[in-house]
Amino acid sequence: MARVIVDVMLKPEILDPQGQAIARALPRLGFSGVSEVRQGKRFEIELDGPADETALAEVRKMAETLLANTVIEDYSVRVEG
Amino acid sequence: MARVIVDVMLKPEILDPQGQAIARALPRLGFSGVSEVRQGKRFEIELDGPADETALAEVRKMAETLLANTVIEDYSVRVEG
Amino acid sequence: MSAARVGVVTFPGTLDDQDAAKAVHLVGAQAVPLWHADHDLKGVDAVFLPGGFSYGDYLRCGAISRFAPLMDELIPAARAGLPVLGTCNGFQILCEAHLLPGALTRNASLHYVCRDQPLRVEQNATAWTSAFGQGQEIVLPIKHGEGRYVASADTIAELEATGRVALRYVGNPNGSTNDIAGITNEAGNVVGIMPHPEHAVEELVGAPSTDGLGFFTSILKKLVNA
Amino acid sequence: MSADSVKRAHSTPDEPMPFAELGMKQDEYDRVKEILGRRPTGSELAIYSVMWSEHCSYKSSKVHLRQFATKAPKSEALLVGMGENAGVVDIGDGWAATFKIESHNHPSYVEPHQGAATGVGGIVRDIMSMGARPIAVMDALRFGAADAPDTRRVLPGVVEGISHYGNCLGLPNIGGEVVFDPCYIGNPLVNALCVGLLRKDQIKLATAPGPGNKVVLFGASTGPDGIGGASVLASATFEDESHAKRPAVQVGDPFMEKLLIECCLELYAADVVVGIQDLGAAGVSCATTELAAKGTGGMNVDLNLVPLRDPSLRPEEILMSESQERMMAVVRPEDIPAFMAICEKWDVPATVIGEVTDTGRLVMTWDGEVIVDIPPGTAADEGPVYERPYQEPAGQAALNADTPDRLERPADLRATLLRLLGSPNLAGKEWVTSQYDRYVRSNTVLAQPADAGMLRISEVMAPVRRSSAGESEANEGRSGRTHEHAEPTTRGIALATDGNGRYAKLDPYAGAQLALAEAYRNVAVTGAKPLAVTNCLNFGSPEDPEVMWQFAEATRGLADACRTLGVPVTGGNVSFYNQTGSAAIHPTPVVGVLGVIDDVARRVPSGFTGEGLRVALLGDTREEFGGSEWAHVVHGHLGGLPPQADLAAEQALATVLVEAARHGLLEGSHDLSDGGLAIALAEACLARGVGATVTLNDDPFIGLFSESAARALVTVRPEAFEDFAALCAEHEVPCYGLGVTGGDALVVEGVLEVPVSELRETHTGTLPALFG
Ligand SMILES: Nc1ncnc2c1ncn2[C@@H]1O[C@H](COP(=O)(O)OP(=O)(O)O)[C@@H](O)[C@H]1O
Ligand SMILES: [Mg+2]
Repeated sequence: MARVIVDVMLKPEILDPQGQAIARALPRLGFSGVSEVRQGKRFEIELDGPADETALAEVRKMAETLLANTVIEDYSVRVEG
Repeated sequence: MARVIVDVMLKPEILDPQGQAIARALPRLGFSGVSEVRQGKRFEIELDGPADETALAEVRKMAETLLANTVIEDYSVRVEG
Repeated sequence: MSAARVGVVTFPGTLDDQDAAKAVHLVGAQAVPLWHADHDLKGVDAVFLPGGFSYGDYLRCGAISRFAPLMDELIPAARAGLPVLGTCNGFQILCEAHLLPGALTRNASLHYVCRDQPLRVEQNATAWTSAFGQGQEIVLPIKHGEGRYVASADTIAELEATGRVALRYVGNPNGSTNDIAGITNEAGNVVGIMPHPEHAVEELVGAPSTDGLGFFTSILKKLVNA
Repeated sequence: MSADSVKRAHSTPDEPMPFAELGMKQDEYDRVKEILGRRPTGSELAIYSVMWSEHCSYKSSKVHLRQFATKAPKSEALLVGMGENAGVVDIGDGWAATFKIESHNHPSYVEPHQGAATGVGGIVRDIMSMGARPIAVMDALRFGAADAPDTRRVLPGVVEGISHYGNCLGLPNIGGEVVFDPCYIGNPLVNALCVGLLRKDQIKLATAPGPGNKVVLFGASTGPDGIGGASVLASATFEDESHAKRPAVQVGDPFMEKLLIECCLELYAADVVVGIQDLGAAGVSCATTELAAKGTGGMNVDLNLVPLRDPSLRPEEILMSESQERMMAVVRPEDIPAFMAICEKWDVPATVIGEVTDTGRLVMTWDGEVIVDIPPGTAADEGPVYERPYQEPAGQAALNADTPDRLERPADLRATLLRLLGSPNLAGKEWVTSQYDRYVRSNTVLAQPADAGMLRISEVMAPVRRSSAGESEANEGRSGRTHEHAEPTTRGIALATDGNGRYAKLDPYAGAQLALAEAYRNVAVTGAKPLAVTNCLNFGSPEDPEVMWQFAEATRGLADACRTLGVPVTGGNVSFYNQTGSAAIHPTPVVGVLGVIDDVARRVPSGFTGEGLRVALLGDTREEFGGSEWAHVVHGHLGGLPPQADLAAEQALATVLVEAARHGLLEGSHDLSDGGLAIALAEACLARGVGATVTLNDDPFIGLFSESAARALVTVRPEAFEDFAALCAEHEVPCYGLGVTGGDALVVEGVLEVPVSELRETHTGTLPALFG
């Protein structure tokens, strides 16, 4: 049993209105010193078996085909630890 | 300039319908060996200054009051590196 | 002559399938229900991918539906020329399936928006828009939270240069690049639009317009003349 | 670890049980012991404590709610009355409608998005459990002051929750209310209404007849949702720390609910359901006790078979869990394969967890031991009934004596009009309503900003009966048949909800009547004939005699008015304890009225539809400013008495409006309510951007801003005016010609003139400025 994390973020050139809305709200809430916020997704994937290379390759395929839309998003896969 | 990451996940006892729907879809798409998927949010926060303790304390407050809904979500803050 | 047969797809969470079937019926064509889990297009002459929240729109709109068994049949058929119209969630599925370029993302306002939306028909040389005049202004309802069309700059430039923007918002409701509300593939048989023509086909109900009928009469004309 | 069993309860008769922590009183606990002849097990205590809670047993309200039945007017339309999941009314041509409104107030305060979302989910399942297809929702909302920081937290979340859940189910939102008042800060009201459609002969009831029939739990799995109470039990009984932290918040999965809707309709069509019950508050406890009590009287359930999201759940917690999107059905053994096949088609998990018996006992086991053995009716129907003391509030007389007479009248009526039109309660609600899908299912005839929502009745909306081939329409996808297109009928239903907490605070009896009168009038102005009533009674603590007085007065007023107007109450919901400390909300009875129209082509829009139409005011205007928007907005004043509730006048007005619509005499018709004639005129202009010029004969301030009830603003083609006036005369409804439509301004001769564009700016700007 292992946990693999997949992070998915919009590509830098794609507008992120959620991140922008947060960045705009921060000064109103008294937070200063933040130049940009971007919001993405985080997936926690519990594997039945160990996070060996075969399993990670599977998760990468999953990220590439399902978890991220590579037209607009980048992803990264890592084992939690 | 530093980047801080805030991960926000539903608390373990809270239903995550998104994660469930993804987990149910996986076998149909030919992915096996996944026992659970949970989906959360990932925020990338660019600071004007360094990610020192004061700045991190600010980000933690931001996570507590704005980025996470602590009624149903947990968060964690870390400096990217 | 037997009536033109338009398939209407139902995924788990599809909402506008009955509405689309009603609209198909209204113009005198036959609506054939297609089920997501079947590897069977039932020999239909055209396919309508309706709106809704297929798979709850979880993960990303259309991301899970795109892998349905029915899509295994639909994707090659569409590439081979089968007319397909995707509206709203249907448009999102067509993009996820790479039958159309680009993607639909969260509205710039961050709010779901339901309103009667003025639009301009930018390309009437497609299977689904021939009943309109080029440049004709129409009103159709929109209702979506993720309708902001985005694509790479190259893709946008190509769509514009080759006349593949089918429908444009008059007054941008969601932040779409170049006010794009709908696009077509190169061949003009696959069209994806965010608005809902099926809700604008009768005087008494739905939006205060019947401009949606044009999409259904367009396909009927094409099929009957074929 | 084994659970507290019946055997153990016998052998440890004096073991203290945490009944008080579960909100149970000593005498209630004693009564449980008396019923069982021993101490209850932990699981039994879980069942009794939730079933006898205020929320499930209506113990404080029951004695008052009875009036809705005892005073109910004779109505041939009523097919199923109070007491079922929802009432059912005959709407003609073999069709029936079922509708109900329910509160989800407190959860929406704690977590606005999920609280409101699961409120919609819950009421939709109630409607499904009657055998109907849900066809629309509405939402009546109350928030604290519009500019209060907490309102900025609560309102957007609530609206998003309703929007997300309702839109995702494919249910058009056809109306509702958004009202702000400081009294709701800390206690927002989220009342959700759902209406469903079915054939008259297809009504399903919550019952479990037939020993040997299987009990099936289907839908979402059971998790630790909303079981704060049960955790007390699990940890108190077993000293198990891990159960101390359980979420009070329930999270909804609208996708699962959409699958449940389609799945249930296909199950009904295949005729494989004997009885059915949704799982709402009190979850499995409620479903099993109620199904068993109404059936042959007995049921065996193996709780180990309940599919769990969290395997650490204890039986007490399973019994109390409020996990959403679950249903329970009673199914003949031979139908189980067909039942399961349909569930599988829709990806809906389903599990047989027990069986109906004729023992008269509800018996549950856990790890092979009997942990529940009770007569189910004692939990479901024989809960405590309280005659709570009530007494007129100490300040009531002073409140009524403090009339608006002392308030300074405005010199500038134009400014007053604009001030009111832009005030949060009267401003346009598009910021809210544009987040709701009002078109899905393609039968919406009227939605915002109409006075009432209206739906065309259409064949494909209802569950389809089993065809001769034994196959339902929903199966077509597999069988390759085509969509059947029975043409839509011309018939329609209209629905409106209303309620004015300020009126009810000044006089709860009249306030409840005025709420009914307004909803009734809102239905009638569209041309539909009011038929039946649902209601959601939002009040403070019933343990406060002054609140209880408000409740007693309001129920009495509503029951009397229903009798007078000839519209029976078919169901509803009571929400008590809407208070912070000793400060209760204004008593807020929210009333929903359902009406029918034979031909939706005859529906009447609310605004000015064109130039050159005669504008007339129906009904009499008195000087009535108690509880008015003017007093509230301009003076922050609440005192005196609310407008008079003249039910005979309401009835005559409705008769005229419905008759006139039927004969095609009306071009437009809009009810007068908050803000009076001034606001009605402005709204009528805004509908299509058509202005009007009118003349008022008497004091223009009273004429424009008084809130006298039983009035409507109508437009009539000049050539039809004589016929229309004659109809009014026949029914003794006063009809005053005011002027004529046209131009691009609202002109009150000699009083004010405002361009429609300025009205629009004022009306539309407020909520976006407040909420982004
Ligand atoms: N929360 C809501 N949900 C849906 N519709 C709403 C809501 N609030 C207001 N509306 C709609 O907006 C319109 C205007 O509301 P309102 O000004 O309160 O009407 P009225 O004064 O006739 O009661 C009506 O059609 C009403 O149904
Ligand atoms: Mg009204």
